[in-house]
Amino acid sequence: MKLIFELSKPGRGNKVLTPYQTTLNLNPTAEVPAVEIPAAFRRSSAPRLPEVSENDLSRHYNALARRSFGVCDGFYPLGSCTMKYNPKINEVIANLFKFTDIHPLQPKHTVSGCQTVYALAEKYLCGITGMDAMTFQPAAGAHGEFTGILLIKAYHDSRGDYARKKVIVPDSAHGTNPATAAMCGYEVCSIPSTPDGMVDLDALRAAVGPDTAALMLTNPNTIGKIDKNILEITKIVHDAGGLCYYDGANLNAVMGVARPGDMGFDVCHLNLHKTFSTPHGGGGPGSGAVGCKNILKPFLPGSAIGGGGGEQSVGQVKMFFGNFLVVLRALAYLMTLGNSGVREAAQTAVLNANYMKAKMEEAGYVCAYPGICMHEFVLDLSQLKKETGVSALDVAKSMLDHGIHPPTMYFPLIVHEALMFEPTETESRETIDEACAVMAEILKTAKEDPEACHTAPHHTVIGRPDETKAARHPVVRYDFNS
Amino acid sequence: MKLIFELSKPGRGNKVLTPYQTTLNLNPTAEVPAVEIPAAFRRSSAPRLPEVSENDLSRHYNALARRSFGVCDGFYPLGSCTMKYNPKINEVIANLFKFTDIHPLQPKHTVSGCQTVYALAEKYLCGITGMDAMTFQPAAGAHGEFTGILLIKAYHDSRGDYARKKVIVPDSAHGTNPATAAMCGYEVCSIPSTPDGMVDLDALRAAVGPDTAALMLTNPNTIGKIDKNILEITKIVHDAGGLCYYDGANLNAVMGVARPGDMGFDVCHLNLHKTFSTPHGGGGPGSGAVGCKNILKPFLPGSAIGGGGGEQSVGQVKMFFGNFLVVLRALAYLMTLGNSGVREAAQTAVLNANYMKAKMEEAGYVCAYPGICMHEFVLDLSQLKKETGVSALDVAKSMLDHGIHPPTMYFPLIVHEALMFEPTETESRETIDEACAVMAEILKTAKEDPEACHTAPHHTVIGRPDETKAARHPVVRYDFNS
Amino acid sequence: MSSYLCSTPEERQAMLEVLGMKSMDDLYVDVPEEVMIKGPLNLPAPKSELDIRRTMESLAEHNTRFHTILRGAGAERHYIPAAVSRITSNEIFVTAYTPYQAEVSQGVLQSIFEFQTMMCELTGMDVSNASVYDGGTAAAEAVAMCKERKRTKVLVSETTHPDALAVIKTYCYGSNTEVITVPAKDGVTDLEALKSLLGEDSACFYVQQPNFFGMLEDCDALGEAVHAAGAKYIMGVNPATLGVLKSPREYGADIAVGEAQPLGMPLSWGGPYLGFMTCTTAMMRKLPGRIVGETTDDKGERAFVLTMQAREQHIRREKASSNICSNQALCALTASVYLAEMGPAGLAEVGNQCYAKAHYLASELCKIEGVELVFPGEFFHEFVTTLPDTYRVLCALEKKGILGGLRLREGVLWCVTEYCTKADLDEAVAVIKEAYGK
Amino acid sequence: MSSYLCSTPEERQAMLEVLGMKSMDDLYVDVPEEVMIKGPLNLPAPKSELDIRRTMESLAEHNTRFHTILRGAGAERHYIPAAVSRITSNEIFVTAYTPYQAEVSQGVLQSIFEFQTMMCELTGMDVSNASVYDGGTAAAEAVAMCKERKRTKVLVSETTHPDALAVIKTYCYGSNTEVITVPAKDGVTDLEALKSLLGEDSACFYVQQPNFFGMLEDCDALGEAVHAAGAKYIMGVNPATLGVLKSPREYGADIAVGEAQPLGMPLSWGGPYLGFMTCTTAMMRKLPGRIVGETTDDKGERAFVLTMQAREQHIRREKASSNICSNQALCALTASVYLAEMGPAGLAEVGNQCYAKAHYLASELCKIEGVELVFPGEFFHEFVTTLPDTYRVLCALEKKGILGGLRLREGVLWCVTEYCTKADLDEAVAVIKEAYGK
Repeated sequence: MKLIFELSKPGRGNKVLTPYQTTLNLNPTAEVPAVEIPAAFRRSSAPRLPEVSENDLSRHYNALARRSFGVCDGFYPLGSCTMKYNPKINEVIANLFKFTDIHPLQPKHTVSGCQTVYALAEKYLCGITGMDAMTFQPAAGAHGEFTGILLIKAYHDSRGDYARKKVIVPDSAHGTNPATAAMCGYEVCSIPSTPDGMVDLDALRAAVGPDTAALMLTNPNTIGKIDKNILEITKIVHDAGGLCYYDGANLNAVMGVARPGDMGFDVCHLNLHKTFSTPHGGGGPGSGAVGCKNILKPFLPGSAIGGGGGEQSVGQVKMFFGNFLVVLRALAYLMTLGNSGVREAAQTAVLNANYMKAKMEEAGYVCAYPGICMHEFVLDLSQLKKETGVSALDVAKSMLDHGIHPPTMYFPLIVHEALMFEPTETESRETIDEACAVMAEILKTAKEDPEACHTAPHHTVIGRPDETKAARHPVVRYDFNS
Repeated sequence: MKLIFELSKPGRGNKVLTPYQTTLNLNPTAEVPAVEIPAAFRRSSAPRLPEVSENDLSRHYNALARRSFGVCDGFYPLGSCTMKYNPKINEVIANLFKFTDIHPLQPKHTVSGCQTVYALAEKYLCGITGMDAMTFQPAAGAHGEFTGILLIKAYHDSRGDYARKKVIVPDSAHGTNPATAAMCGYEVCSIPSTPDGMVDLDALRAAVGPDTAALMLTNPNTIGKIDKNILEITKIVHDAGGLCYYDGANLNAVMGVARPGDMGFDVCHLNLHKTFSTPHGGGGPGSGAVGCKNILKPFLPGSAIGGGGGEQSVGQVKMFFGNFLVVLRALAYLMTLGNSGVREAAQTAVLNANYMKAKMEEAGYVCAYPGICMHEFVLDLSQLKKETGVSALDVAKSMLDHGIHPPTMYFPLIVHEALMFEPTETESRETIDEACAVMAEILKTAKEDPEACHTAPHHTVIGRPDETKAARHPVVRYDFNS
Repeated sequence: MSSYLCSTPEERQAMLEVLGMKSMDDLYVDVPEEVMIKGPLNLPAPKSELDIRRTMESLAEHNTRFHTILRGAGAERHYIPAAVSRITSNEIFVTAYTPYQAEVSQGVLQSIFEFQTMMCELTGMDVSNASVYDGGTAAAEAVAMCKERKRTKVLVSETTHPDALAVIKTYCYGSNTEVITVPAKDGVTDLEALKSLLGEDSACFYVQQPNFFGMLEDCDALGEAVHAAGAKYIMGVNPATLGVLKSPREYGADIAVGEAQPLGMPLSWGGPYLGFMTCTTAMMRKLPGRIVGETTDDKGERAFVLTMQAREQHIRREKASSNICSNQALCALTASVYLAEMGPAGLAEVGNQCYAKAHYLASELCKIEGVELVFPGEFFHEFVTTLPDTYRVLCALEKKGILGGLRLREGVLWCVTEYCTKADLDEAVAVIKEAYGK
Repeated sequence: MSSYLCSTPEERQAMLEVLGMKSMDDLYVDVPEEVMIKGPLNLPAPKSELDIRRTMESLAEHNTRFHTILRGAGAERHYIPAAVSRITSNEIFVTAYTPYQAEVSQGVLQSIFEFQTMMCELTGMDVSNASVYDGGTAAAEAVAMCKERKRTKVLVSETTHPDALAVIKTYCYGSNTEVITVPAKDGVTDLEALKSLLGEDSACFYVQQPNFFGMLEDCDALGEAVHAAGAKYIMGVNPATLGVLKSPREYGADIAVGEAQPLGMPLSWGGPYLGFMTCTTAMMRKLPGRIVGETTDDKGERAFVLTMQAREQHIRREKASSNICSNQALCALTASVYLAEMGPAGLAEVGNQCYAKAHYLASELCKIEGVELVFPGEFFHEFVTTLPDTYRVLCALEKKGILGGLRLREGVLWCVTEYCTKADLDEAVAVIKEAYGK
């Protein structure tokens, strides 16, 4: 389809504002007097923004929507992303004018509604995580990680403990963990996992020392397993003088069941847009709220202009107070679930994952790790690839023709030909059964007609794109001369 | 796809309301005491409404939307329906709580905003139609016709002129005109059109008499022609003691250019959902506002409970005061267009129709009537059908595969194999050019491969449905035992 | 500034040239000079979107929004689930037209088919149309369905909503049909009076359940009497009650109609609302308006179409049973989404809460000296009380943001829905007590 | 009551049975007993949707919505066209995730590609990423792009928004980078001071145009000085001004960043907003975050994909240039729809109106005794004045529903946008005069 620039025609003008000169001409006292912007500051030519009628605008974006896929379009078992249903009531609330039309620098007594939203969200999320305090400034998960590790850095620095230069990260971790550690000036120390995907305690013991700033851990981890030795792990780190960072990416499996704070973690981030059901918006906005124990509380960030940071504050990671409307949605979600619902959601997420895993094994797929999984599980398709040439990518692309969003591909890195499924608690048994039937059919096709899988998808608006070409010869904006 | 009843599972319960018994059990003073509905009035079994999760609900309706076609999906030149762009600002305004959450029987001083909306809409629409007063009670075009003819009836009755039993309707009229006349207890007198689609003056002169209650006329008429003799026509009727009813279906061609009131009409209805751009909503709600001259004003309807009707009022055609939110949108539209925009819209609608007509003729199609058209035009495909067997229906169905909504088929009845196009003013030249290119391609296919047209559409979610089967063996509700 | 045109003046000039024309005026050569508007149109100058927004918001500010509404009388504030507005505001549903082209309109058609089914389930009937304008027009169209050659008189209970009664009468004025009002006794239809008015020329009898005063009618007895006289029995029902109350079918009705505004539609100063009409199979071919039916496509797949169009005006013209040629599809969609979101348990909860809360308010009000129920029978969620010094009390409520009951000749008509909390009701009672100086 | 689950307790029990389990607890056998939560969770009981709606509406009522807002300082009330909210609330856009699967995500990908193009057009740059969290983080990430082995010191003008400066400093704390603040003179960056601070170890210089005080900086001279020292030149710009003001490219910037909240995003007590980052082709491979590129599919048709992922954390891990792995796609869509709806003429009108109205307010305010501009140079739509008795005057404005300027050390910072009418400004001035007893 056309780009919006290709729909543009000069002179299809602005209808939103009355040209101020027009009013001035008609009625000089109705409008402020004209003032010329000094030539030295004026731009020489107008930006080539589209000039389209509202009808064409509307059709353009409706067509783009039809060429997209949301949770509202079908099953979206994208591992590690927790694509649960996003309640509509939360959207309605987040659109109330008395939340949307509030300036961040209004006097405090005129924003007590907003402040109560943060206070309640902090209280409930501390209840769920076992932390003592929370900041909502970070805008996303990785941003929360960054904030959390900065808190740890500020803590060590405040004690003059400058020797702690290393952050320990298991090899199964999300790429953001080592990237975050590096951004915070730390050296990354990667430790291997045991064959069943747990932290190798001996390796951990060998790794820790007076240079250990922190351990970053996802629990349940990225292969969907909870680490049985979690208390031992955090103890080893603490004994060495390090702090423990909990990556909240997988909290959906254990919220209301077990708390990071009780596992020995000192700080954690939460992805409100995953676990607490605020919509993903095609990649954002989210919220990477960070909770911490009292020892780290003095270092929480604030806003230079809006206030909030203490004397030992690590500073500020975002303008103002974070993504308020996202936190608001999460609070509405928390209130809806309440004390019983939070646990029920986690349990059902885990139940759905185990049920789907069992069905997949029944269908002939091989899981990377045996036993009970948490809220997600990983298929290992290396055997299939060896036998038929059909890869994890081919299987994923084949799913597209069945209206199911593929799982996360090729992650975690420690599993080859990985497909990671996370059905979430908001899917019904029927949906899972239907997806497993589709997967069984694809497996059959892979064995009987591998070419059909190699060339999939066949019924989408485009076929497989040439990613190499895109990377080698980047075309990253429209060329008006084309 | 599945029906929503097929997604239902018992026990997927209500989440909207806290079961009142639950609150009562937890905290007896927080809730009103339980009262049993007497058994004699209680139903024996629950209605089999769907029991679905909100996730499934959301997906269901999103899938239904994807299987529908709106103006936002593409060109929609459905003749006689004026499918123009529906501005988004009007939707935003119609969703303000202080318009939506207002009870119709609130004290007058608490609804002065609503009353002003009606007063302004009346003023502006009287300015456009040349009428003296207006009622917004009718909910749709046909409903407005009914109201308008009732006004005429009440007028004659008020004068004791009970002999006027006939309503004259040209053979080119919409079916609603004769149906309305019949609903009002009138005998319908159909008069033929001249070969160029005008009212046959001689036939009209012959038809009028002391039994003439009214003439119902659409002008421009249903073949898209303005009647040159309009002043003569209304004079003939008036001279015979009848009144003249203007069917506002085609007002979009002449608004701001010429006024029904000045043409000699005594009463008219307006389709606010066509001419004044309120959305069609898949068939409703609309608004069939009726304007009239002073002589008919005493007969305008009111609300028995809400007031508004005068002593000679014809009564009431709908509860309360009509479709307020629709009138509100139309008012916003009128204010946006303003004095210059109304005329510009009409002119451009006529320009687009003539341009498209010329392009269609160039492509080899035959127009039913030569010369300048107003805002719509009619193709006559009888020659094509004779030559190739491809019918107007086949051509229309072929258009579906190109993402264009077909025009109105087989109307007006006086043209065989008619296709009636109304591009409206909110389409660009490019859109019209593209549609004409599609039509040229279809004509080529019709001649080279008629079978491809007979079996079209080929790329829609269903093929041609069996309408005969549907009518002969009506299945008009879901069978829970199926 | 814009009239939402897609083309610029230059483009339009170019298109005129293609037509061999010089100006827009050339398009109107067929319009008699005498009727051409000469001067500028009597409308204000065009406004920008920002101006419109500010103008309209300021108009809205001239309305009072009540936080508690205890007034019904045909328009009720029920809670509207978020799913309803979010789903029905989808631009595709909003901007589509009547689904004439089934192949690209399966979504709209299916949604209407589902609506028809839900209405049949609520009422217990066999067939539903795709909706009509509102409860009043539904009643009037139902009456029109019943007329037969020798049965031309229409009986309507006096306990009917005054607007619905007026609409019936106006429609009947059009068709020259006599309407006879059946008197009420103790706030319900007088059965004996009905029996005496019924005869061989009676086409039908219309009664509302609960009736305008909120009272529950003895619809079994009424129906028996009507059928004994060979007439048709039409019931007007409130769908918000049908999660718990007997269905019209259980009462023996031939046609059930009603106002579906309580199913997810905002008050909106009276509209748009939604009329529904259902009937028995026997009357199916007389049902006016659009109907969607299930069939199969050319590959045998399930498909939906507009059906039984032989009844309709565009084919039958003056022989059509009605001139209705549009339905309230978007409102019908609203009702469907509402019902699907609530489910049977949710709808029953609405009914139970309306009932319990209304009875609580009634009993609290009646503790006030001078306030008592006007009618002795059973009521559902509306009821009429005496209210000394009515005007002053209603003003006192208004000042506190409470819209009190509606003043009628018979007393004050109160309405309570599930939207009200006990605290809201207690507040209202306290304000009234204060107004009386207690 | 619901936790939005799709399955009933019975269904869940049946699924447990398939797994050979008895209860949900069996799923958690691997969780050490010591960390299992024993009692009930410290949260209130579940609430129904109606309860949530009422609770949240009551919280909202505790906020004050001002009808006139004369405060900016990084968050501005511009008019948001209706098309923006209606289009971006489409559930498909709202609930989609990062477009990993290009074949079913062309819509999201294309919308981002279009956003990138628009941002390049506004700033005059060659490349844009798919957005970052906000203007502050965009500035901090831009700074991070400039560090080289021997160029490690970061210079930031003192006229930068305090929050943006704080974010830059915090990010630099993480990476152990030194930040040097370049002092201001007369409300703009002191060029001579900048020159004296620049050196061979300077990585970059960051300046905001218009700056925090609303002043227009001499960005040509600043840029020349920066480039003369071999450092990178980063400009922070307000996109609402770029319909009329010189683009960063025209000033010679290497990187342009900014806060795009003014492009259709509501104030929302500070977020979500939208950061943008554009740069020259030379710096493309250092640009962090997601980028969408154009390519072809297996049939040669135009297609869009996430590209240049080799820079990203999920491949590079600790060698990635940043840990950003999500963008603000829905906010970027918002900005795109806003810009497409406004077009170049509309955006220029925004700029011109902001400028003229701000200058009008400034001149009217300065007619009041004791009120005068604090800085002598050119300003755009924000400006700092003295305001005797500041607290009392701001309170007087607040009582009339007007949010006055922001109190700073330097004076009071006012902001005027196209949203304000002349009448709004006149009202504010009148209130202030009244407060002074004039």
